Amino acid sequence: MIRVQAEDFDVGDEIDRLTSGRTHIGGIATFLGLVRDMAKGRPVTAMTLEHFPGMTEKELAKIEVEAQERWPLDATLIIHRYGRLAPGDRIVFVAAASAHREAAFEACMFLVDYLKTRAPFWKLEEGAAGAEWVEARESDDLARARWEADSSLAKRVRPA
Amino acid sequence: MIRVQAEDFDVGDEIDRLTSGRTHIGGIATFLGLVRDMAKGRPVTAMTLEHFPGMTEKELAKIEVEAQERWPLDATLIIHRYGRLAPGDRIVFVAAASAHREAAFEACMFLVDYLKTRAPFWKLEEGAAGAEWVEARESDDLARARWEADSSLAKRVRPA
Amino acid sequence: MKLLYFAWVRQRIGIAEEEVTPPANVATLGDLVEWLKGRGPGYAAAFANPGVIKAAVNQEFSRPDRRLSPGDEIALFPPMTGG
Amino acid sequence: MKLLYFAWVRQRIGIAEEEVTPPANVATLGDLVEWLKGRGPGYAAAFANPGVIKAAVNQEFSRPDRRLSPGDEIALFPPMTGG
Repeated sequence: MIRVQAEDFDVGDEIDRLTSGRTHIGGIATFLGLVRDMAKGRPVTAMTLEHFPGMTEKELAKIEVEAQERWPLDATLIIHRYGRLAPGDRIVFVAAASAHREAAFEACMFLVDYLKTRAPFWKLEEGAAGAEWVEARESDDLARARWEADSSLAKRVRPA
Repeated sequence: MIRVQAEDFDVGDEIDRLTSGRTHIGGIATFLGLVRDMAKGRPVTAMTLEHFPGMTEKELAKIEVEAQERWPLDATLIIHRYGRLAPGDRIVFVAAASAHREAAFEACMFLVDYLKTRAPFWKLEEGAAGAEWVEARESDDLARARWEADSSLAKRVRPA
Repeated sequence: MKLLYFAWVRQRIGIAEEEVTPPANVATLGDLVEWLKGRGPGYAAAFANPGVIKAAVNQEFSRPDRRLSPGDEIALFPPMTGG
Repeated sequence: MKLLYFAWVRQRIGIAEEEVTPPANVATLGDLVEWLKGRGPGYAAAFANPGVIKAAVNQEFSRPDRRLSPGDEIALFPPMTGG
Protein backbone atom coordinates (compact mmCIF):
# COMPACT_ATOMS: atom_id res chain seq x y z
CA MET A 1 0.00 0.00 0.00
CA ILE A 2 1.17 3.50 -0.90
CA ARG A 3 0.32 6.76 0.85
CA VAL A 4 1.75 10.18 0.05
CA GLN A 5 0.38 12.70 2.50
CA ALA A 6 1.02 15.92 4.41
CA GLU A 7 -0.51 14.51 7.61
CA ASP A 8 1.37 12.66 10.31
CA PHE A 9 0.65 8.95 10.90
CA ASP A 10 0.64 6.51 13.82
CA VAL A 11 3.16 3.70 13.40
CA GLY A 12 1.37 1.30 15.75
CA ASP A 13 -1.97 1.77 13.97
CA GLU A 14 -0.32 1.28 10.59
CA ILE A 15 1.32 -2.00 11.62
CA ASP A 16 -1.93 -3.22 13.19
CA ARG A 17 -3.84 -2.48 9.99
CA LEU A 18 -1.20 -4.24 7.92
CA THR A 19 -1.24 -7.42 9.99
CA SER A 20 -4.80 -7.68 11.29
CA GLY A 21 -6.49 -10.86 10.16
CA ARG A 22 -3.30 -12.13 8.52
CA THR A 23 -2.10 -14.66 11.08
CA HIS A 24 0.31 -16.34 8.65
CA ILE A 25 2.62 -13.33 8.96
CA GLY A 26 5.64 -14.25 11.06
CA GLY A 27 7.50 -10.97 11.04
CA ILE A 28 7.31 -7.34 10.01
CA ALA A 29 10.45 -5.35 9.33
CA THR A 30 9.94 -1.60 9.33
CA PHE A 31 11.89 1.58 8.85
CA LEU A 32 10.85 4.94 10.20
CA GLY A 33 12.72 8.01 8.94
CA LEU A 34 12.72 11.19 11.04
CA VAL A 35 13.83 14.77 10.44
CA ARG A 36 17.29 15.13 11.99
CA ASP A 37 18.25 18.26 13.88
CA MET A 38 21.69 18.40 12.23
CA ALA A 39 22.96 18.15 8.67
CA LYS A 40 26.64 18.27 7.71
CA GLY A 41 27.43 19.51 11.21
CA ARG A 42 24.96 22.43 11.14
CA PRO A 43 21.68 22.75 13.04
CA VAL A 44 18.50 22.23 11.02
CA THR A 45 15.40 24.10 12.19
CA ALA A 46 12.92 22.81 9.58
CA MET A 47 12.72 20.63 6.50
CA THR A 48 10.33 21.06 3.59
CA LEU A 49 9.59 18.07 1.38
CA GLU A 50 8.50 18.79 -2.17
CA HIS A 51 7.26 16.07 -4.50
CA PHE A 52 5.76 15.49 -7.95
CA PRO A 53 2.10 14.65 -7.27
CA GLY A 54 0.91 11.82 -9.43
CA MET A 55 4.34 10.60 -10.49
CA THR A 56 5.36 9.99 -6.88
CA GLU A 57 2.51 7.56 -6.32
CA LYS A 58 3.24 5.80 -9.62
CA GLU A 59 6.92 5.37 -8.78
CA LEU A 60 6.19 4.10 -5.27
CA ALA A 61 3.68 1.60 -6.67
CA LYS A 62 6.33 0.33 -9.12
CA ILE A 63 8.87 -0.06 -6.30
CA GLU A 64 6.33 -1.97 -4.25
CA VAL A 65 5.49 -4.37 -7.10
CA GLU A 66 9.20 -4.96 -7.64
CA ALA A 67 9.70 -5.87 -3.97
CA GLN A 68 6.75 -8.25 -4.08
CA GLU A 69 8.20 -9.96 -7.14
CA ARG A 70 11.59 -10.39 -5.47
CA TRP A 71 10.51 -11.63 -2.04
CA PRO A 72 7.66 -13.74 -0.64
CA LEU A 73 5.82 -10.88 1.07
CA ASP A 74 2.39 -10.90 2.67
CA ALA A 75 2.04 -7.14 2.82
CA THR A 76 3.99 -3.96 2.22
CA LEU A 77 3.37 -0.35 3.14
CA ILE A 78 5.07 2.88 2.11
CA ILE A 79 4.00 6.18 3.68
CA HIS A 80 5.88 9.32 2.65
CA ARG A 81 5.01 12.80 3.87
CA TYR A 82 5.47 16.12 2.12
CA GLY A 83 5.31 19.73 3.32
CA ARG A 84 7.15 21.55 6.09
CA LEU A 85 8.37 19.40 9.01
CA ALA A 86 10.31 20.04 12.21
CA PRO A 87 13.24 18.07 13.68
CA GLY A 88 11.97 14.81 15.16
CA ASP A 89 8.94 14.69 12.83
CA ARG A 90 8.18 11.50 10.95
CA ILE A 91 9.02 11.66 7.21
CA VAL A 92 8.72 8.15 5.89
CA PHE A 93 7.58 4.73 7.04
CA VAL A 94 8.22 1.48 5.22
CA ALA A 95 6.98 -1.93 6.36
CA ALA A 96 7.38 -5.39 4.84
CA ALA A 97 5.60 -8.41 6.28
CA SER A 98 6.48 -12.00 5.52
CA ALA A 99 6.41 -15.49 6.95
CA HIS A 100 10.23 -15.26 6.81
CA ARG A 101 12.17 -12.62 8.67
CA GLU A 102 15.03 -12.52 6.14
CA ALA A 103 12.58 -11.65 3.37
CA ALA A 104 10.93 -8.99 5.52
CA PHE A 105 14.26 -7.33 6.35
CA GLU A 106 15.67 -7.42 2.84
CA ALA A 107 12.48 -6.15 1.21
CA CYS A 108 12.32 -3.30 3.72
CA MET A 109 15.93 -2.30 3.05
CA PHE A 110 15.32 -2.54 -0.69
CA LEU A 111 12.26 -0.27 -0.50
CA VAL A 112 14.09 2.34 1.56
CA ASP A 113 17.11 2.32 -0.77
CA TYR A 114 14.88 2.84 -3.80
CA LEU A 115 12.83 5.57 -2.12
CA LYS A 116 16.00 7.58 -1.53
CA THR A 117 16.94 7.70 -5.19
CA ARG A 118 13.97 6.87 -7.41
CA ALA A 119 10.94 8.55 -5.90
CA PRO A 120 10.52 12.21 -6.97
CA PHE A 121 10.99 13.89 -3.59
CA TRP A 122 13.28 16.80 -2.75
CA LYS A 123 14.30 18.10 0.65
CA LEU A 124 14.87 21.73 1.54
CA GLU A 125 16.66 22.21 4.87
CA GLU A 126 16.36 25.43 6.87
CA GLY A 127 19.02 26.53 9.33
CA ALA A 128 20.68 29.64 10.72
CA ALA A 129 22.32 30.32 7.33
CA GLY A 130 19.06 30.12 5.38
CA ALA A 131 17.49 27.36 3.31
CA GLU A 132 19.44 24.84 1.26
CA TRP A 133 18.38 21.94 -0.96
CA VAL A 134 19.74 18.62 0.23
CA GLU A 135 22.21 17.18 -2.25
CA ALA A 136 21.83 13.59 -3.41
CA ARG A 137 24.25 11.31 -1.57
CA GLU A 138 26.48 9.14 -3.69
CA SER A 139 26.18 6.40 -1.08
CA ASP A 140 22.42 6.29 -1.70
CA ASP A 141 22.98 5.61 -5.37
CA LEU A 142 25.43 2.87 -4.43
CA ALA A 143 22.92 1.34 -2.02
CA ARG A 144 20.34 1.22 -4.78
CA ALA A 145 22.82 -0.08 -7.36
CA ARG A 146 23.56 -3.04 -5.07
CA TRP A 147 20.01 -4.32 -5.60
CA GLU A 148 20.25 -3.92 -9.36
CA ALA A 149 23.55 -5.79 -9.60
CA ASP A 150 22.73 -8.57 -7.19
CA SER A 151 19.51 -10.49 -7.49
CA SER A 152 21.10 -13.43 -5.65
CA LEU A 153 19.98 -11.95 -2.32
CA ALA A 154 16.36 -12.22 -3.40
CA LYS A 155 16.87 -15.78 -4.61
CA ARG A 156 18.46 -16.80 -1.35
CA VAL A 157 15.40 -16.00 0.73
CA ARG A 158 12.79 -17.09 -1.78
CA PRO A 159 11.52 -20.58 -0.95
CA ALA A 160 12.74 -23.20 -3.44
CA MET B 1 16.59 -1.16 26.79
CA ILE B 2 15.48 -4.69 27.67
CA ARG B 3 12.02 -5.85 28.66
CA VAL B 4 10.94 -9.44 29.26
CA GLN B 5 7.25 -9.50 30.05
CA ALA B 6 4.00 -11.46 29.82
CA GLU B 7 2.00 -8.34 28.88
CA ASP B 8 1.39 -7.10 25.37
CA PHE B 9 2.93 -3.83 24.21
CA ASP B 10 2.12 -0.97 21.82
CA VAL B 11 4.62 -0.62 19.01
CA GLY B 12 3.84 3.03 18.31
CA ASP B 13 4.25 4.01 21.97
CA GLU B 14 7.52 2.10 22.21
CA ILE B 15 8.99 3.85 19.17
CA ASP B 16 7.81 7.22 20.45
CA ARG B 17 9.44 6.62 23.82
CA LEU B 18 12.66 5.51 22.14
CA THR B 19 12.91 8.59 19.94
CA SER B 20 11.30 11.38 21.96
CA GLY B 21 13.69 14.23 22.67
CA ARG B 22 16.41 12.61 20.52
CA THR B 23 16.17 14.66 17.35
CA HIS B 24 19.56 13.54 16.06
CA ILE B 25 18.04 10.13 15.23
CA GLY B 26 17.61 9.79 11.48
CA GLY B 27 16.09 6.36 11.28
CA ILE B 28 14.71 3.50 13.30
CA ALA B 29 14.72 -0.04 11.95
CA THR B 30 12.40 -2.40 13.77
CA PHE B 31 11.32 -6.01 13.69
CA LEU B 32 8.06 -7.27 15.11
CA GLY B 33 7.63 -11.04 15.45
CA LEU B 34 4.12 -12.50 15.61
CA VAL B 35 2.73 -15.94 16.42
CA ARG B 36 2.05 -17.66 13.08
CA ASP B 37 -1.08 -19.75 12.59
CA MET B 38 0.88 -22.50 10.80
CA ALA B 39 4.08 -24.43 11.52
CA LYS B 40 5.54 -27.06 9.20
CA GLY B 41 2.25 -27.11 7.28
CA ARG B 42 0.06 -27.72 10.34
CA PRO B 43 -2.31 -25.30 12.08
CA VAL B 44 -1.10 -23.79 15.35
CA THR B 45 -3.78 -22.87 17.89
CA ALA B 46 -1.52 -21.46 20.63
CA MET B 47 2.12 -20.96 21.50
CA THR B 48 3.63 -20.93 24.99
CA LEU B 49 6.95 -19.20 25.53
CA GLU B 50 9.06 -20.39 28.43
CA HIS B 51 12.22 -18.60 29.52
CA PHE B 52 14.93 -18.59 32.19
CA PRO B 53 14.09 -15.58 34.38
CA GLY B 54 17.21 -13.67 35.32
CA MET B 55 19.47 -15.23 32.72
CA THR B 56 17.23 -14.05 29.88
CA GLU B 57 17.60 -10.42 30.90
CA LYS B 58 21.37 -10.83 31.30
CA GLU B 59 21.76 -12.38 27.86
CA LEU B 60 19.60 -9.73 26.20
CA ALA B 61 21.62 -7.00 27.89
CA LYS B 62 24.85 -8.58 26.56
CA ILE B 63 23.44 -8.76 23.05
CA GLU B 64 22.41 -5.11 23.26
CA VAL B 65 25.86 -3.99 24.43
CA GLU B 66 27.43 -5.98 21.60
CA ALA B 67 25.21 -4.24 19.02
CA GLN B 68 26.06 -0.83 20.47
CA GLU B 69 29.77 -1.64 20.22
CA ARG B 70 29.47 -2.71 16.59
CA TRP B 71 27.30 0.11 15.23
CA PRO B 72 26.85 3.84 15.94
CA LEU B 73 23.43 3.54 17.60
CA ASP B 74 21.46 6.18 19.47
CA ALA B 75 19.05 3.75 21.09
CA THR B 76 18.06 0.11 21.07
CA LEU B 77 15.07 -1.74 22.46
CA ILE B 78 14.33 -5.43 22.87
CA ILE B 79 10.93 -6.55 24.18
CA HIS B 80 10.30 -10.29 24.43
CA ARG B 81 7.11 -11.81 25.81
CA TYR B 82 6.63 -15.10 27.60
CA GLY B 83 3.54 -17.13 28.50
CA ARG B 84 0.70 -18.46 26.36
CA LEU B 85 -0.05 -16.57 23.15
CA ALA B 86 -2.51 -16.96 20.27
CA PRO B 87 -1.85 -16.72 16.50
CA GLY B 88 -1.37 -13.10 15.50
CA ASP B 89 -0.15 -12.10 18.98
CA ARG B 90 3.04 -10.07 19.30
CA ILE B 91 6.03 -12.10 20.59
CA VAL B 92 9.06 -9.92 20.14
CA PHE B 93 9.93 -6.37 19.17
CA VAL B 94 13.42 -5.12 18.34
CA ALA B 95 14.27 -1.53 17.44
CA ALA B 96 17.58 0.11 16.57
CA ALA B 97 17.87 3.87 16.10
CA SER B 98 20.77 5.60 14.43
CA ALA B 99 21.71 8.68 12.46
CA HIS B 100 22.50 6.20 9.64
CA ARG B 101 19.90 3.88 8.20
CA GLU B 102 22.42 1.17 7.28
CA ALA B 103 23.56 0.94 10.92
CA ALA B 104 19.95 0.83 12.13
CA PHE B 105 19.05 -2.00 9.75
CA GLU B 106 22.13 -4.09 10.37
CA ALA B 107 21.95 -3.74 14.15
CA CYS B 108 18.28 -4.71 14.10
CA MET B 109 18.99 -7.82 12.01
CA PHE B 110 21.91 -8.70 14.28
CA LEU B 111 19.77 -8.42 17.41
CA VAL B 112 17.02 -10.59 15.94
CA ASP B 113 19.48 -13.26 14.76
CA TYR B 114 21.05 -13.44 18.21
CA LEU B 115 17.70 -13.54 20.00
CA LYS B 116 16.74 -16.61 18.01
CA THR B 117 19.73 -18.63 19.15
CA ARG B 118 21.31 -17.14 22.26
CA ALA B 119 18.51 -15.96 24.51
CA PRO B 120 17.10 -18.71 26.76
CA PHE B 121 13.57 -18.91 25.34
CA TRP B 122 11.72 -22.03 24.26
CA LYS B 123 8.52 -22.27 22.25
CA LEU B 124 5.81 -24.89 22.75
CA GLU B 125 3.30 -25.02 19.87
CA GLU B 126 -0.20 -26.39 20.33
CA GLY B 127 -2.20 -27.83 17.44
CA ALA B 128 -4.76 -30.51 16.65
CA ALA B 129 -2.18 -33.23 17.33
CA GLY B 130 -1.22 -31.89 20.77
CA ALA B 131 1.67 -29.76 21.98
CA GLU B 132 5.17 -29.90 20.53
CA TRP B 133 8.38 -28.05 21.37
CA VAL B 134 9.70 -26.03 18.44
CA GLU B 135 13.02 -27.40 17.21
CA ALA B 136 15.94 -25.05 16.72
CA ARG B 137 16.36 -24.17 13.04
CA GLU B 138 19.76 -24.76 11.57
CA SER B 139 19.29 -21.65 9.44
CA ASP B 140 19.03 -19.57 12.62
CA ASP B 141 22.42 -20.80 13.78
CA LEU B 142 23.82 -19.94 10.36
CA ALA B 143 22.29 -16.46 10.53
CA ARG B 144 23.96 -15.89 13.87
CA ALA B 145 27.28 -17.40 12.76
CA ARG B 146 27.40 -14.88 9.93
CA TRP B 147 27.80 -12.07 12.48
CA GLU B 148 30.53 -13.92 14.34
CA ALA B 149 32.54 -14.67 11.20
CA ASP B 150 32.15 -11.29 9.57
CA SER B 151 32.84 -8.14 11.49
CA SER B 152 33.49 -6.29 8.22
CA LEU B 153 29.80 -5.43 7.97
CA ALA B 154 30.01 -3.52 11.21
CA LYS B 155 33.16 -1.76 10.10
CA ARG B 156 31.57 -0.76 6.83
CA VAL B 157 28.84 1.28 8.47
CA ARG B 158 30.89 2.65 11.36
CA PRO B 159 32.04 6.21 10.65
CA ALA B 160 35.75 6.39 9.91
CA MET C 1 4.10 21.24 -24.48
CA LYS C 2 3.74 21.58 -20.73
CA LEU C 3 6.82 22.03 -18.55
CA LEU C 4 6.99 21.37 -14.79
CA TYR C 5 9.88 22.44 -12.59
CA PHE C 6 10.75 21.14 -9.12
CA ALA C 7 13.04 22.02 -6.21
CA TRP C 8 15.96 24.33 -7.12
CA VAL C 9 15.14 24.14 -10.84
CA ARG C 10 11.77 25.68 -9.98
CA GLN C 11 13.33 28.22 -7.62
CA ARG C 12 15.96 29.41 -10.10
CA ILE C 13 13.47 29.74 -12.97
CA GLY C 14 10.93 31.35 -10.64
CA ILE C 15 7.84 29.46 -11.81
CA ALA C 16 6.50 25.96 -11.20
CA GLU C 17 5.05 25.34 -14.66
CA GLU C 18 4.51 26.85 -18.09
CA GLU C 19 3.32 26.06 -21.60
CA VAL C 20 5.97 26.41 -24.32
CA THR C 21 6.14 25.85 -28.07
CA PRO C 22 9.83 25.28 -28.90
CA PRO C 23 11.11 25.70 -32.47
CA ALA C 24 11.06 22.70 -34.81
CA ASN C 25 14.77 21.90 -34.27
CA VAL C 26 14.08 21.01 -30.61
CA ALA C 27 13.53 17.28 -31.11
CA THR C 28 14.81 15.68 -27.89
CA LEU C 29 14.84 16.29 -24.15
CA GLY C 30 18.49 17.34 -24.46
CA ASP C 31 17.59 19.87 -27.17
CA LEU C 32 14.82 21.25 -24.96
CA VAL C 33 17.15 21.89 -22.02
CA GLU C 34 19.66 23.65 -24.32
CA TRP C 35 16.86 25.79 -25.76
CA LEU C 36 15.51 26.65 -22.29
CA LYS C 37 18.98 27.85 -21.17
CA GLY C 38 18.69 30.73 -23.64
CA ARG C 39 15.38 31.99 -22.28
CA GLY C 40 16.84 34.13 -19.50
CA PRO C 41 19.25 34.24 -16.55
CA GLY C 42 16.99 32.10 -14.29
CA TYR C 43 16.89 29.35 -16.91
CA ALA C 44 20.64 29.68 -17.51
CA ALA C 45 21.24 29.23 -13.75
CA ALA C 46 18.85 26.27 -13.50
CA PHE C 47 20.45 24.43 -16.41
CA ALA C 48 24.07 25.59 -16.02
CA ASN C 49 25.06 21.96 -15.49
CA PRO C 50 22.61 19.91 -17.60
CA GLY C 51 24.39 16.70 -16.59
CA VAL C 52 22.84 16.81 -13.09
CA ILE C 53 19.30 17.53 -14.34
CA LYS C 54 16.81 14.64 -14.22
CA ALA C 55 13.68 14.58 -16.36
CA ALA C 56 10.36 12.79 -16.69
CA VAL C 57 8.25 12.79 -19.84
CA ASN C 58 4.61 12.05 -19.09
CA GLN C 59 5.69 10.94 -15.60
CA GLU C 60 8.28 8.43 -16.87
CA PHE C 61 11.98 9.02 -16.17
CA SER C 62 13.63 9.80 -19.49
CA ARG C 63 17.14 10.33 -20.86
CA PRO C 64 18.38 13.31 -22.91
CA ASP C 65 17.93 11.43 -26.21
CA ARG C 66 14.19 10.94 -25.56
CA ARG C 67 12.23 12.38 -28.55
CA LEU C 68 9.45 14.80 -27.69
CA SER C 69 5.93 15.33 -29.05
CA PRO C 70 3.87 18.54 -28.83
CA GLY C 71 1.41 17.16 -26.27
CA ASP C 72 4.07 15.91 -23.84
CA GLU C 73 4.27 16.93 -20.19
CA ILE C 74 7.93 17.36 -19.31
CA ALA C 75 9.20 17.66 -15.74
CA LEU C 76 12.74 18.89 -15.04
CA PHE C 77 14.30 18.57 -11.59
CA PRO C 78 17.47 17.89 -9.57
CA PRO C 79 18.45 14.40 -8.34
CA MET C 80 15.86 13.07 -5.91
CA THR C 81 16.46 13.12 -2.17
CA GLY C 82 13.50 11.25 -0.72
CA GLY C 83 13.26 8.74 2.08
CA MET D 1 24.17 -27.88 43.94
CA LYS D 2 20.95 -26.51 42.49
CA LEU D 3 19.65 -27.85 39.19
CA LEU D 4 17.13 -26.08 36.93
CA TYR D 5 15.40 -27.74 33.98
CA PHE D 6 13.62 -26.01 31.09
CA ALA D 7 11.32 -26.91 28.17
CA TRP D 8 11.31 -30.62 27.26
CA VAL D 9 14.14 -31.40 29.68
CA ARG D 10 11.84 -30.19 32.46
CA GLN D 11 8.85 -32.05 31.03
CA ARG D 12 10.67 -35.38 30.69
CA ILE D 13 12.16 -35.21 34.18
CA GLY D 14 8.88 -33.99 35.61
CA ILE D 15 10.24 -31.25 37.89
CA ALA D 16 11.52 -27.71 37.26
CA GLU D 17 14.29 -27.72 39.89
CA GLU D 18 15.97 -29.74 42.58
CA GLU D 19 18.93 -29.79 44.96
CA VAL D 20 21.43 -32.62 44.40
CA THR D 21 24.73 -33.73 45.91
CA PRO D 22 26.48 -35.78 43.25
CA PRO D 23 29.33 -38.20 44.20
CA ALA D 24 32.88 -36.89 44.24
CA ASN D 25 33.71 -38.30 40.79
CA VAL D 26 31.23 -35.88 39.16
CA ALA D 27 33.70 -33.08 38.40
CA THR D 28 32.38 -31.51 35.19
CA LEU D 29 29.10 -30.58 33.56
CA GLY D 30 29.50 -33.61 31.26
CA ASP D 31 29.96 -35.88 34.29
CA LEU D 32 26.83 -34.41 35.87
CA VAL D 33 24.66 -35.15 32.84
CA GLU D 34 25.95 -38.74 32.70
CA TRP D 35 25.24 -39.16 36.41
CA LEU D 36 21.73 -37.67 36.06
CA LYS D 37 20.91 -40.17 33.27
CA GLY D 38 21.09 -42.99 35.84
CA ARG D 39 18.58 -41.42 38.21
CA GLY D 40 15.45 -42.78 36.50
CA PRO D 41 13.60 -43.17 33.20
CA GLY D 42 12.59 -39.48 33.01
CA TYR D 43 16.24 -38.43 33.35
CA ALA D 44 17.32 -41.10 30.85
CA ALA D 45 14.76 -39.75 28.36
CA ALA D 46 15.77 -36.12 28.96
CA PHE D 47 19.47 -36.83 28.44
CA ALA D 48 19.27 -39.66 25.88
CA ASN D 49 21.19 -37.44 23.46
CA PRO D 50 23.52 -35.31 25.62
CA GLY D 51 24.97 -33.69 22.50
CA VAL D 52 21.87 -31.55 22.01
CA ILE D 53 21.64 -30.44 25.65
CA LYS D 54 22.70 -26.87 26.44
CA ALA D 55 23.76 -25.77 29.91
CA ALA D 56 24.35 -22.65 31.96
CA VAL D 57 26.38 -22.57 35.17
CA ASN D 58 25.43 -19.62 37.35
CA GLN D 59 23.57 -18.15 34.35
CA GLU D 60 26.59 -18.38 32.01
CA PHE D 61 26.49 -20.72 29.01
CA SER D 62 28.99 -23.50 29.67
CA ARG D 63 30.50 -26.45 27.82
CA PRO D 64 30.62 -30.09 29.03
CA ASP D 65 34.20 -29.72 30.30
CA ARG D 66 33.19 -26.90 32.70
CA ARG D 67 34.28 -27.89 36.26
CA LEU D 68 31.60 -27.64 38.93
CA SER D 69 31.60 -26.44 42.54
CA PRO D 70 29.11 -27.46 45.25
CA GLY D 71 27.41 -24.04 45.37
CA ASP D 72 26.79 -23.82 41.60
CA GLU D 73 23.37 -23.30 40.03
CA ILE D 74 23.22 -25.45 36.90
CA ALA D 75 20.51 -25.07 34.26
CA LEU D 76 19.99 -27.80 31.63
CA PHE D 77 17.81 -27.20 28.58
CA PRO D 78 17.31 -27.83 24.84
CA PRO D 79 18.60 -25.47 22.13
CA MET D 80 16.91 -22.09 22.42
CA THR D 81 14.09 -21.08 20.08
CA GLY D 82 13.41 -17.45 20.95
CA GLY D 83 12.68 -14.47 18.76
